[in-house]
Amino acid sequence: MASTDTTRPAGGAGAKDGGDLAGLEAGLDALESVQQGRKPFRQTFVEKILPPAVAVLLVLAVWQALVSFEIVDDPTKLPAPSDVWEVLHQAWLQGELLGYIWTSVSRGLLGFCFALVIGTPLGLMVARVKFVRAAIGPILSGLQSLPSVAWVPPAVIWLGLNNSMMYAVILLGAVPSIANGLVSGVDQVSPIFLRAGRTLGATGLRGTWHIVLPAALPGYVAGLKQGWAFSWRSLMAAEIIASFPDLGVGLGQLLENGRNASDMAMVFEAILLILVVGIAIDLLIFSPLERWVLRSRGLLVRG
Amino acid sequence: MASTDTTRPAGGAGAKDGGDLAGLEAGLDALESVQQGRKPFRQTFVEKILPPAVAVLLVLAVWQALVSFEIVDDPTKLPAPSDVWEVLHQAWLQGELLGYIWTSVSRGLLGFCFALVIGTPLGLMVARVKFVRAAIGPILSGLQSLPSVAWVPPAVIWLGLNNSMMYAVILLGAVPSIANGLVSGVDQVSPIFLRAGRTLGATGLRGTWHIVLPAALPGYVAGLKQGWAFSWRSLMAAEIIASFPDLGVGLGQLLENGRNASDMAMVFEAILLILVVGIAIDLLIFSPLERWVLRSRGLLVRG
Amino acid sequence: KDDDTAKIAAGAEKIDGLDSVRIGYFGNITHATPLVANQKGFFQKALGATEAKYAVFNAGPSEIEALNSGSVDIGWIGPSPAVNGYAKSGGKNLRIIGGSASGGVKLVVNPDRIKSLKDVKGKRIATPQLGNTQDVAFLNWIAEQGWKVDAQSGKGDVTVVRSDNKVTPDAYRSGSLDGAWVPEPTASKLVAEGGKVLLDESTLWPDEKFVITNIIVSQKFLEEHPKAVEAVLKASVDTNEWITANPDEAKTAANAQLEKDSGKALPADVLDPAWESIRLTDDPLAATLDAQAEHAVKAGLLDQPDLNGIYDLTLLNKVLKAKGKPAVDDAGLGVE
Amino acid sequence: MATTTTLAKAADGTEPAAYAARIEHVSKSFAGPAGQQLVLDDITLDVAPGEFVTLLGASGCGKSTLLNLVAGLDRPSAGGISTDGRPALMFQEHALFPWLTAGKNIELALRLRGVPKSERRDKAEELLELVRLKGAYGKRVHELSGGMRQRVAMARALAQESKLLLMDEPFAALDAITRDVLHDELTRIWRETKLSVLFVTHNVREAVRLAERVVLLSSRPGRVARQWTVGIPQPRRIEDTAVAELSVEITEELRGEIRRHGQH
Amino acid sequence: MATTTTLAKAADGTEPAAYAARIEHVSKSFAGPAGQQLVLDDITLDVAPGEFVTLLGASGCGKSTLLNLVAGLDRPSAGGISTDGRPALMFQEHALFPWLTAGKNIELALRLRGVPKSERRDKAEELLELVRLKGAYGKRVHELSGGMRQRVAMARALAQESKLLLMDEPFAALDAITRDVLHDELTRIWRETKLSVLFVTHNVREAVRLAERVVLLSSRPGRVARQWTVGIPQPRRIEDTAVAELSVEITEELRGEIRRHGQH
Ligand SMILES: Nc1ncnc2c1ncn2[C@@H]1O[C@H](COP(=O)(O)OP(=O)(O)OP(=O)(O)O)[C@@H](O)[C@H]1O
Ligand SMILES: Nc1ncnc2c1ncn2[C@@H]1O[C@H](COP(=O)(O)OP(=O)(O)OP(=O)(O)O)[C@@H](O)[C@H]1O
Ligand SMILES: [Mg+2]
Ligand SMILES: [Mg+2]
Repeated sequence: MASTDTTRPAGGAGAKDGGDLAGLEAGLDALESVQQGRKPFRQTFVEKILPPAVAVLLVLAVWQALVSFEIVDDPTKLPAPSDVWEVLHQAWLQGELLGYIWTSVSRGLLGFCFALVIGTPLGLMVARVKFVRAAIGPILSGLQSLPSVAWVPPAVIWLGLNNSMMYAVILLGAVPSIANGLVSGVDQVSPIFLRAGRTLGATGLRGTWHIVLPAALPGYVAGLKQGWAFSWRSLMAAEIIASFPDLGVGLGQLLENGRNASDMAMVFEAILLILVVGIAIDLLIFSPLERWVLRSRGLLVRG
Repeated sequence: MASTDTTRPAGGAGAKDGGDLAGLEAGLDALESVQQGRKPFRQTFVEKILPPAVAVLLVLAVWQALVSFEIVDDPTKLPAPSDVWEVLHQAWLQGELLGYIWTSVSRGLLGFCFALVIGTPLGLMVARVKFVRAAIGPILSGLQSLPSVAWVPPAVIWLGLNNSMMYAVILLGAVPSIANGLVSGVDQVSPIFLRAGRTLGATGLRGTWHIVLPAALPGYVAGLKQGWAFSWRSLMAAEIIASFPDLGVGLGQLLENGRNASDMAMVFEAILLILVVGIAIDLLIFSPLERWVLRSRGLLVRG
Repeated sequence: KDDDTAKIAAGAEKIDGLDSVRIGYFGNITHATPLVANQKGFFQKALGATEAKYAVFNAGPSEIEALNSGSVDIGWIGPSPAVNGYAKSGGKNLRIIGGSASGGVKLVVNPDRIKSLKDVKGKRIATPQLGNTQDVAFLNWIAEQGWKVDAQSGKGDVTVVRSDNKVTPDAYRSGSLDGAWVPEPTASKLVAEGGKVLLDESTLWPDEKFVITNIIVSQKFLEEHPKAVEAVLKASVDTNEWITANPDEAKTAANAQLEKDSGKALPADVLDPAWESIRLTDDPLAATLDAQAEHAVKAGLLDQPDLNGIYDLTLLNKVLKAKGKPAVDDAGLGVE
Repeated sequence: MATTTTLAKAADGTEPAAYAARIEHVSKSFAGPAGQQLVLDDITLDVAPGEFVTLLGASGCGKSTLLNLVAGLDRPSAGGISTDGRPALMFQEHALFPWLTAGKNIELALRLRGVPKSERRDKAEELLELVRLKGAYGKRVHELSGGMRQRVAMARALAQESKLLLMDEPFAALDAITRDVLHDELTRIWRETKLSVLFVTHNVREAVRLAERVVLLSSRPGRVARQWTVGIPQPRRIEDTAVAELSVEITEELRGEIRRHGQH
Repeated sequence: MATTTTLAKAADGTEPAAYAARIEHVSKSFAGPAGQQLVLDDITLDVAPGEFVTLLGASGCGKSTLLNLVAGLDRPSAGGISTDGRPALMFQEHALFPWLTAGKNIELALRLRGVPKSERRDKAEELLELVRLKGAYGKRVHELSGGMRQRVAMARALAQESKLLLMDEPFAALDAITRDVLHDELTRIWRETKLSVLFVTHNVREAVRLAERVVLLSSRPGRVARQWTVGIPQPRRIEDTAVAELSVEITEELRGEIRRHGQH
């Protein structure tokens, strides 16, 4: 006997006789607010903040255990969490921490925005124009798999050692990824929408704007997320190449400096910071974007 | 007056009187074969091979023009196509060319397969289990934006300079990307399929296997493509670290050697080879896969 | 594969029962000793039936990482990664067992923008990496001129640009740099681009000698297989001797090995001046290493390192003594 | 207002179930822009084992929502629902899997029910023939017409062989003749296998043609407005005067129900 | 077999169009596993300006395919189609855009027709009221019931104000009462704006209630089997005996048509 029963908050057996409206209302509220609408803080905490915190604590615990029980006692192999903390703390005291992060994040986001502006029309062209697709579709995929370091020598020679070189490397890394994400988003658009758009007179650019882009949005956002990852990684590669005093020290440079100093604590510091930035960008930008897209088309209500 | 008219191959005006069955049949064949079924070679050639060939030739022509008309006359800024060709030719004569490619491609593909095997269940877990999603979803996105070079020092120290280090770096690059691709693929699955699956009794693992995975396939394949790009780029980063004669010289090493020698022709050779491999993998593996997935669900017929 | 040289002599015995010794070096002209020794088979000859295996690196940190992970037993490396690696591991991972080269670092500048040493003020000068040997030397030189530069950021009276050696010639060509304080062969590459040598770092040192390449070994390997280490050291000393005796042949051999390792030989206009400026030495020039570390501390790039025990020159001195050469000094930094 | 029919004592697991589906005081509301919107209000309805019940009601009155609740796809905001085993649900929007052919869609239902591989293909072909789609086995969903999709969906639902079959306007896209044929088939299967059916339709004659009991839902919120027990003996035909007469009566009531709520 | 109705001379652009849609010797086949499958065979059919034509035919006979061809969404395998302007098409599967609300779906149609922004909102609300969905403006597609979706789709098609309106089973998911109301509205709009309608339905009475001409398609392949001119004066009601009588005649013919092709 399959059975679903909803216990009402006010008077368990009250379910049998209707009319208990106050209790009903409360029950409804409690139930519905889970699915949609604003959540109370406690719930957000339990559902959103607690699990990653637990995950992070678990990692830290294992790490500390590895060091404490001297399973790994060589600091060149694994620095103690306290050492890494110390390095972070020092950087914070010297007021450098936010500087590193800001330098990289501002560069990364600006480069990503450029990549967006270039990658989106490019992706649309490839997705919609047959000849363009045949001509540069595979090249785009090829470019995507070209490592950023490959671009560094030509970029330095042509542009010099400056921010434009960094942006060029970011663009070459992120544009193909964003474009490809959009292409596969467009490919997955159900033909019925394109047909409906055509009968409404949405052809050409108007069709692209009103139908293709919104319909491809879920795939596009997924592509953006990957595109951001590419931007960020390309930026790190570019920052490792050279640090110009005028340009500020970014996280990539921090990582490289750690390596140069054979300082594992510093390497871990850089890894941690890069990770934290990645997570923060995901939580602040992409997750909300994704959820908004999915919710607005009824894809968030799970079956 | 909107008007669509199909000219028949045999006898233009014959459209007015039905019954001309031979001509009709031929007309049908000609029309239909464009949409589906096997294509004759000429058509494949015109539609698939010609456009990228034209694109490549165009690039080569511009390149040669830049050099020939001495717009860029410094070979260190832009080597002549003939120089790059010469380097390629030399490598071919020495029988090294295929060696470079094979070393990298075999490593890359093997690493990618590992990443697939790990990333797929991980992605499913994150997509389907609420707690796991909250706990490691953002971390996965953070990991994705961590550059491969960040992993190289720990990987070398923990695993040594060998193939397992390379695979570890590939895995750390590709697994998050593949998992994230699957997650967004699953997120885009229309709830109606999950509901239909549930009423059929496809819950838990069976639901995952029979409903979620096939329904998420288009998004998953898009994620795989990006995952491959990540694998390949991570591999390049790993190969740059050191050349072990035992491990063979791959394309990443070739690129690095070119950079070390400040030899633009060699850098371009490496870029070209990496690009060609990327394009080949896309054309041989991902494009057919994508087309098969899209076609089998009627997404290829454009509106 | 190794058709030209590394034939294991028939009937030879394995040293210490070892199957192989893994030797690391850079594909770089300052590593002339291992390049020539590899090319001419000196290592293999000294090791008998134990196979010499090579790993070629691009940068010091990766070699230290490889040494830490046990993927490399003996390596040729610059002083700053050696010091950093030693200090950061708490003095547990490596020891310097010998020297290999001195000199070969120059300040090369764009003659249109910098005519004399005074002109360097206010210009953009590249060094390879933050806190590496050349970076420290340059910062120290700047301080000696009485100019101020913030070591971490490189901002100040001179703009110190940390730029990968691979990128520096490109950056110089693009006009982003006015000069560079770099080792060979980057310095000669810049000269080939039209740069002018403004200063040779060796002129700043007593005897015009300072260490640029050392030989390091993992402590574990040194303890377990001193015989193998000795054999490699002997090969190194022999090689240096041979190079001094046959400079032209050695140059060709080094370049041949470079081509073999990286697919590309150096052009003559880079190779010749680079080769000229490098002095081979068996002496690790311990005093200069100590001075370099001190400079780094003064620049604020290094916490006062405990370098005691970084040297173990017992085996080297044994080899030198057998050859009737004078012993070398560890400047008080040897193992007790 | 709400007419409640108590059919039998509650099931306790060991005895044969006294009902195929029991809907007790079920309410359902959705979060709307203007707060909670009550769609179903205190619905109490039992489907006896082997009973054929049709649900009628204005468009948007909550019939699909109720079926979803019974199928366990959604949770009621209040009240309880229990069913005898997992019901089979035929959705209003066919809900076929586009990555499978028509035949494979049916085979998937068989497979998930545990039918051995060797029998599946034959069973699927049989079911396709039943819904008059012989030869559509290998067709993809996008190659089927609207009515064909509905029929494949019906075949898939039948393949589940659940004790309770929930059908949401299954014949809306079929021509009168095919519909008649499927009425006959459905009646035959229902009588032969003693399954219980909860059937949503807008066609009042269809409701009367098929059902033992017709339930009329009111709109905004959905409540059980009235029930009719259909006494006309089977086999019936949709053209029968008895069917027509009762249909007219029900249609009148439906009209009144809709008028009472003004514009819907 | 195929009955061809020639309506007027071909349009040459300057004169008012002599037809709203002209379908000449149109055939359509799809690539199937067993080679080409002929779905429509030599269809010739004109819709005069201001005419209301309904298409009847068994499920899967090719009605939707024909509508797609007329709308220019597909190319005929042979033959020619011309229409007076771009027709509005109301799809069998609502085809609303899930990223827009009901109201915005309608506004998009208005916008693409060039209606200025200030008027769109009012127009959309008006159309929603016309299809009895006042208050659904802000609802997302997934929050609408099946019948509500169809009505929004109808409102969107009407918003296009094309000269030719193609409707594919637009009222299949509506209850009888709402359907009656919309029949009246559709008839009113048709008469007031003199638009031409090509209307697919399975409900023979509905076809007769609405149309000036009823066209019956045969199956496999689809050909024009027979046509009826409906002489009953408007306003008609679906319960009128004249409507019922013609419906019985047409149903008989349909039955015969389906029987001739055996199992379909
Ligand atoms: N997910 C949802 N969110 C908000 N409102 C919803 C949702 N699902 C359904 N509704 C509302 O609930 C009401 C009933 O919908 P339901 O689909 O059950 O109607 P129905 O009786 O099946 O209608 P029809 O005969 O047109 O299919 C409608 O007013 C609809 O707008
Ligand atoms: N894309 C396609 N590929 C292959 N066959 C198709 C395709 N589209 C339609 N068909 C076939 O064409 C025939 C007619 O389909 P159509 O949708 O026009 O039928 P219909 O008359 O609208 O039926 P219904 O009343 O059930 O909606 C069907 O047999 C169908 O299988
Ligand atoms: Mg419904
Ligand atoms: Mg149809």
